[in-house]
Amino acid sequence: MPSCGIERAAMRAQRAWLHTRPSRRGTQVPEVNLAQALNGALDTALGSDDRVILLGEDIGRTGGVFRITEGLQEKHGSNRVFDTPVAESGIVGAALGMAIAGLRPVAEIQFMGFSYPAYDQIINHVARIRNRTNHRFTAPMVIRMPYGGGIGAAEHHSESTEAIYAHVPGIKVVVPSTPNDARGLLLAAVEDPDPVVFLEPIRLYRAVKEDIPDIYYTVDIGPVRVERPGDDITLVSWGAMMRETRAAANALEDVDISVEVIDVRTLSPLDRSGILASVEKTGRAVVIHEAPLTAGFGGEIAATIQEGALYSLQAPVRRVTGWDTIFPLKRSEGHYLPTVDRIVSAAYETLEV
Amino acid sequence: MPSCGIERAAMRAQRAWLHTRPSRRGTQVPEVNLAQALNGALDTALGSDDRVILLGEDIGRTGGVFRITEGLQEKHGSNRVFDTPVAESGIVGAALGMAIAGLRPVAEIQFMGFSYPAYDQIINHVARIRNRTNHRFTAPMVIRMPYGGGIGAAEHHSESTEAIYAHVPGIKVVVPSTPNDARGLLLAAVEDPDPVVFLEPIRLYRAVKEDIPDIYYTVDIGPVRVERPGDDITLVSWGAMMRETRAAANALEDVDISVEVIDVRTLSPLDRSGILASVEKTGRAVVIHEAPLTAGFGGEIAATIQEGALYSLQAPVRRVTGWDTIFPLKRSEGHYLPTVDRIVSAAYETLEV
Amino acid sequence: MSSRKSGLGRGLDALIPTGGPTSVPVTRQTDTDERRVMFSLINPDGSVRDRLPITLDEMKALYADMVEARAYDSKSIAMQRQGRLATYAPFRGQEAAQVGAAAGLENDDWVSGTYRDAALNWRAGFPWELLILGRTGDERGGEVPEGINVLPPSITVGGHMIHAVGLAWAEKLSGSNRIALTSFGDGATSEGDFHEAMNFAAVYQTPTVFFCQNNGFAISYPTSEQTRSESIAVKADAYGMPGIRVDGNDVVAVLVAVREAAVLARSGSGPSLIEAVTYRMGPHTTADDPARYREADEGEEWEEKDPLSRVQKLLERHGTWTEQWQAGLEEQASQRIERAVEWAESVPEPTFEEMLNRMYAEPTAPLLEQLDEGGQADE
Amino acid sequence: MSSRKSGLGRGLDALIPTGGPTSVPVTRQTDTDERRVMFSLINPDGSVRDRLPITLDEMKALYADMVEARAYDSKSIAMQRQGRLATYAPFRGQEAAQVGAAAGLENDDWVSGTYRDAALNWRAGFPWELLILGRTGDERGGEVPEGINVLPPSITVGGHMIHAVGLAWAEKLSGSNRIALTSFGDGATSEGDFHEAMNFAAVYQTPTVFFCQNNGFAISYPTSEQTRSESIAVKADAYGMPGIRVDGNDVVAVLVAVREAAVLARSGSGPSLIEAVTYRMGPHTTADDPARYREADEGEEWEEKDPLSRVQKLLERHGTWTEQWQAGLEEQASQRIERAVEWAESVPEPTFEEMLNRMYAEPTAPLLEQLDEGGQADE
Ligand SMILES: Cc1ncc(C[n+]2csc(CCOP(=O)(O)OP(=O)(O)O)c2C)c(N)n1
Ligand SMILES: Cc1ncc(C[n+]2csc(CCOP(=O)(O)OP(=O)(O)O)c2C)c(N)n1
Ligand SMILES: [Mg+2]
Ligand SMILES: [Mg+2]
Repeated sequence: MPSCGIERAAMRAQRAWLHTRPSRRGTQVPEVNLAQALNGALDTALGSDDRVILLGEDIGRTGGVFRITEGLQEKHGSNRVFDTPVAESGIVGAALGMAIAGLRPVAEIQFMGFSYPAYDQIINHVARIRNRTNHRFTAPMVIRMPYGGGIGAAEHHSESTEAIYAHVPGIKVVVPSTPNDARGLLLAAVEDPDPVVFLEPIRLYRAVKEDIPDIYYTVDIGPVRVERPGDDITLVSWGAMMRETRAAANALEDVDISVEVIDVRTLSPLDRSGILASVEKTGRAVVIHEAPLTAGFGGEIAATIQEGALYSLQAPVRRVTGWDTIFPLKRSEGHYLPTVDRIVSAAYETLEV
Repeated sequence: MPSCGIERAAMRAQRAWLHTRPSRRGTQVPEVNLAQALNGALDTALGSDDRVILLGEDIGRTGGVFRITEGLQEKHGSNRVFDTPVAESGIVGAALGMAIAGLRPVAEIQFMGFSYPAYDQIINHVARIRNRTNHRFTAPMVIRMPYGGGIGAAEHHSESTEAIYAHVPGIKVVVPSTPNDARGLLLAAVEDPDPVVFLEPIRLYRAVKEDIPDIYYTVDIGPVRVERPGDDITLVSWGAMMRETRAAANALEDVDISVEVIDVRTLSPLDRSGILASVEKTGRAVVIHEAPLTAGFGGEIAATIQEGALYSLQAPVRRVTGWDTIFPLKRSEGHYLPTVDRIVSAAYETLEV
Repeated sequence: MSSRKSGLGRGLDALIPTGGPTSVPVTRQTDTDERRVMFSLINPDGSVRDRLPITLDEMKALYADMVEARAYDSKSIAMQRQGRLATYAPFRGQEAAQVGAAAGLENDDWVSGTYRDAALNWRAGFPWELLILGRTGDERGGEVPEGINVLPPSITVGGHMIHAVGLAWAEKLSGSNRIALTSFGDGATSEGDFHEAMNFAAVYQTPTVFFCQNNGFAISYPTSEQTRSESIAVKADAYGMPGIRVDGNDVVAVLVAVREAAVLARSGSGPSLIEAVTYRMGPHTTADDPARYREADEGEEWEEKDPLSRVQKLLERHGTWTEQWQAGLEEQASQRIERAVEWAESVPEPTFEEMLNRMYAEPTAPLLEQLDEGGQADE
Repeated sequence: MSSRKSGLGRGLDALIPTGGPTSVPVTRQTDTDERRVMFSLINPDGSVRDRLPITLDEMKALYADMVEARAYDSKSIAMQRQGRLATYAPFRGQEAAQVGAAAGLENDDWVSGTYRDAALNWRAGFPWELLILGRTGDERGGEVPEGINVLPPSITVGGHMIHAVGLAWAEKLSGSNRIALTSFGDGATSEGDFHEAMNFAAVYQTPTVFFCQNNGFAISYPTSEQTRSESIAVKADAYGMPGIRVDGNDVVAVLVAVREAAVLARSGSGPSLIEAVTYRMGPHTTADDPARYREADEGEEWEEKDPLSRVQKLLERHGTWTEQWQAGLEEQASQRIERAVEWAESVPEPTFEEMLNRMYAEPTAPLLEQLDEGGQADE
């Protein structure tokens, strides 16, 4: 049974215990992919905080279309993990009510393209309850959604509209690209006293693997992660495009260009100084995302860089992005998604000047 | 009775006639404010094209909360101007169906803050019907919405989330700041074969007046308008903030700074070359909008400028915007809205380097 | 600050026995008539249809609350005209619905209502002081005191109902006895969010009371056009939920309906829908001109059904109401409201820093930068 | 390309008279039973409950269409396994609902259905060729021929119903005789958009037929949990709209219900809701594993109610069905589908330019720049 409000302290204590449980400390779970890391994080959250509940379409019996909640209803009970009717606004709105009452709901939206019916709840309600009650009522909740293309999916299943969420004051927007970050950021999101939109890169779910610590840990929401330090140029990206960005960095390193790779990880609040520090050093930057160019989040980053580091800039900040089109169906996906080649070319152009 | 499809040609002819009707050509209606210009444009659209219908909450009997549709139901009939139930997704979705069937619906959303329940219809349906049918079915429709703050309104009544619409491929986003543009752009939007989100600056409705031609005319969707030519610095803004921008330009001219003022007018498709041409000349730019900073449309413009005109830039492009907060209630409005002072200061900082 | 709940609703004394059977629908009938025929107890002339299941003191307290609510409404309109309040949405005519609904709840039940629900919110514990502060255009008006589980009035139409589902669901999961009531208008029933909220509540059997004040209009759009269903109450069928139609200008009928729905909810029988049929006697807001969309005589008809005057007549018949008592009630109400206004108007101007600090538990990095930048600009 | 409408549904001959009265609900009764009790004409064993209001030739044509639809379904599953199609949503078990619904319409009526409605769309004029092309992941599959008023299948759940309201509304305003049918699932009835669409249709009395295939599941979530209303059909009451529940595996019952709703709509009597009770015999999509959420014997039970076999048995009783005829139908169907596949797979790869040129009537300035940039990158 989830408990409300006053049991917070007890929960904290329990978590603290988990943190330090000696048998677990330091051991690593080998070769965990991003999907498994998320599944493990949700399991840990449910296990360590009675206030955590999960709700979403098909997340119980089947464990979700991507199996991120696999086994959790069985393990934690159908009073903690709820299948819901097909109604995204209802899912988010109900979660908000639960959060106000003291629970820590984690809602799943089946695909980002189906989050739009809930956009009103997110921008007009979830994001505002703290502000409109001057901190009296709050929304400690997480809205998870798989996003991005690359799997030849049907219409609406490849969306990458992070910009429309990053523009909403009152929420945070997080997007991991590694299993380690996935676990740590998701646990941080569940702990966060404010609402977090948590984007999960579909095409990385099973594509990246690494060992991750078998303990309760969090990764701070906010700071960018310098994934690879370098001197000649900064590549800035997040989420699913990190794969192509890493490949581009490898290709550039092969010809002895020293590349700094930044995984933004948190789009809101944006760690401007983290990005500026890098570009002040390298003097050149390329931002990569799969959303369309116009009013994409890359604009914010390029604007930020020129605002804060214009005099370090040796060349314009280039953006390698999706085109100003609807994300296409399978046969045209290759025409749309930014390729390693496009990133490398943009880097060359940036370096040439 | 609205007529469908095949009558297009006839309609075109009728409009062409209107364009050239000699008695009207050249005469000016004096001192028309922006609200009146919009009302007149809708009247003209209804009068010149039988396919045009209007729908929205309270637009019939009362003429809308801002009276933009005043008198139109009476004049054109309740089979052309429809009051609707309180359901924004329904309004936009029904309009889309009508547009597919050959009508030219103009939907009103009572305030931009109530457009979010329709966001799904706009991004997932209105914006895509042409693409998903390879031009076979289209959405020639307009979605009008008053936007912006400054009148001490209730929560959700002061939104300025143009960025979340400008990021949607498949629609156009237009925002006039003068009566002349209001009429011409609205008629252009109604004529446009693609869907147009038409933003109306609430605090300018009755604040700007000018003489406008008493003919059927359109203003092209796309090109920015250089409202005032100048050499030292470019101020870029749109919609409601044009008022403060104009005042700031006046203040700067008073101290002999030559200011170029650009009214973007169309946020999507963005006239990048129009903006770049100006900054290439002045070498300095400030972008002004009332939406929050992060992921606001100012980022797109600043990014565009540094991409296309970095080597002309004498100083970083500064953004004078709303803060990353929810638009506040009346007593705090002054803390939020960008002031003439803030614009002038930003211009000075930009000029000083 | 105003006092909370007056401990109403425990007794079942006959105030004015009519001799007929006590047919208060304490258990819900499956008969669909309830959703179509209006349940009422007090007639406009103050006569009663049935035994009233409340005591005389309770009746008097309900009346006093309605008098106070009306005083607040009039004061707010006056203040708005003087430019002391932002746009205001009057509830004149709906006092019985709002006071009756709140009286059917327990102290710590959740309430999620609208911009027009000041009387409901107040009666459920939201102090006049904060309601007024909110209407001056100040977010701090939404900071309800600890222990009061009333959300600030929702300005968007429709979106707030589902919150009462989530709130009630959470209470159900944590095994508490609390329920949630959401109040909304006839117009709100057209929003998709109404449907999703009703469905979720039914599916999860959350202890939620859906309380619709059908006041005849959504701004200018009459209820008769808003939907073609026979009533709002009948919509409950679509969710397998009990529905009832009550005379919203009859404070006791509303109280009984809400109390009964609350009993159902608290006992694990899930949500219900109540349609309180009433009339918005004033404009939609102080910015609205009803002459554009309704005939004046419509209003006059409803004057006769006024929620206050029928209770006044009832008490008069009973020999309880006197002009002096009335004057006393009005005087007290007015004093309390004046004090609340004074307090609200003495609240210092909100600062720039407060605006930014209210966004998150801790200001984020961008907000810290902006606090810096804006702080300088403010100087 | 496949042929359109076969001119069904004019005759009212008794195919197999049962001797009972012809109680086809041609005029809607106000009796609410229709929304709860299921209307059916053909029993699973091929016997009939009543005179069938269609000719033998029509019956045979409906059967042939169902055979062809099933062949398409099987072919698509096979192709998906071979990687020749993107994820596919099988409709096996729902052939009667889809073929029957389309047969109840006129040639140029509008149809707005879902990803699972291939048989409905095809029967309403959407060529197999384009449906297959679409499923290979090609937007050009949505370019239906001129004169065919079928929207490409909606992938979002719920959002497409209102389009059928707008389409029908436009037809009503322009005085045409056309109506619109929207098809959707049980899951879709939970979306707010369902509610808004139903309400708009009722308020404006648009000639819209709401056709729900209640196939028992929304992915893994059973209809019994999706809503607590007694049926989907009963939801019509909430909008003051006629509602009817039909056996969705009975092609004639569906045809009759849709034709009747179409008559109502065309005659100006507004929208109606039809719930076709059926069963999704396959997985949600080729990516789904139903074993996770339902028992195999549930499926077996429904095998007995198979929409094709009951018509086969009926025709057998009548002496019309022979193995040879069946083999001929299958052969023809398979040939048509193979030809369609061949055509779809011969369509040249879509180009980068097409992708950008499809966005607006004319490419915008940013797209022209991007055509330039991407064109170079493509080289
Ligand atoms: C989502 C949304 N759409 C539109 C509005 C504008 N609006 C404010 S009140 C109102 C009418 C609501 O009518 P009803 O629900 O009957 O409540 P009442 O005002 O009668 O109390 C409308 C359309 C809004 N506030 N929110
Ligand atoms: C708005 C939206 N939410 C979620 C989904 C994911 N989804 C695809 S099909 C489906 C179930 C729909 O069930 P139903 O309406 O019964 O149709 P069926 O698949 O049974 O034909 C869901 C939830 C979606 N496509 N659109
Ligand atoms: Mg109302
Ligand atoms: Mg289904």
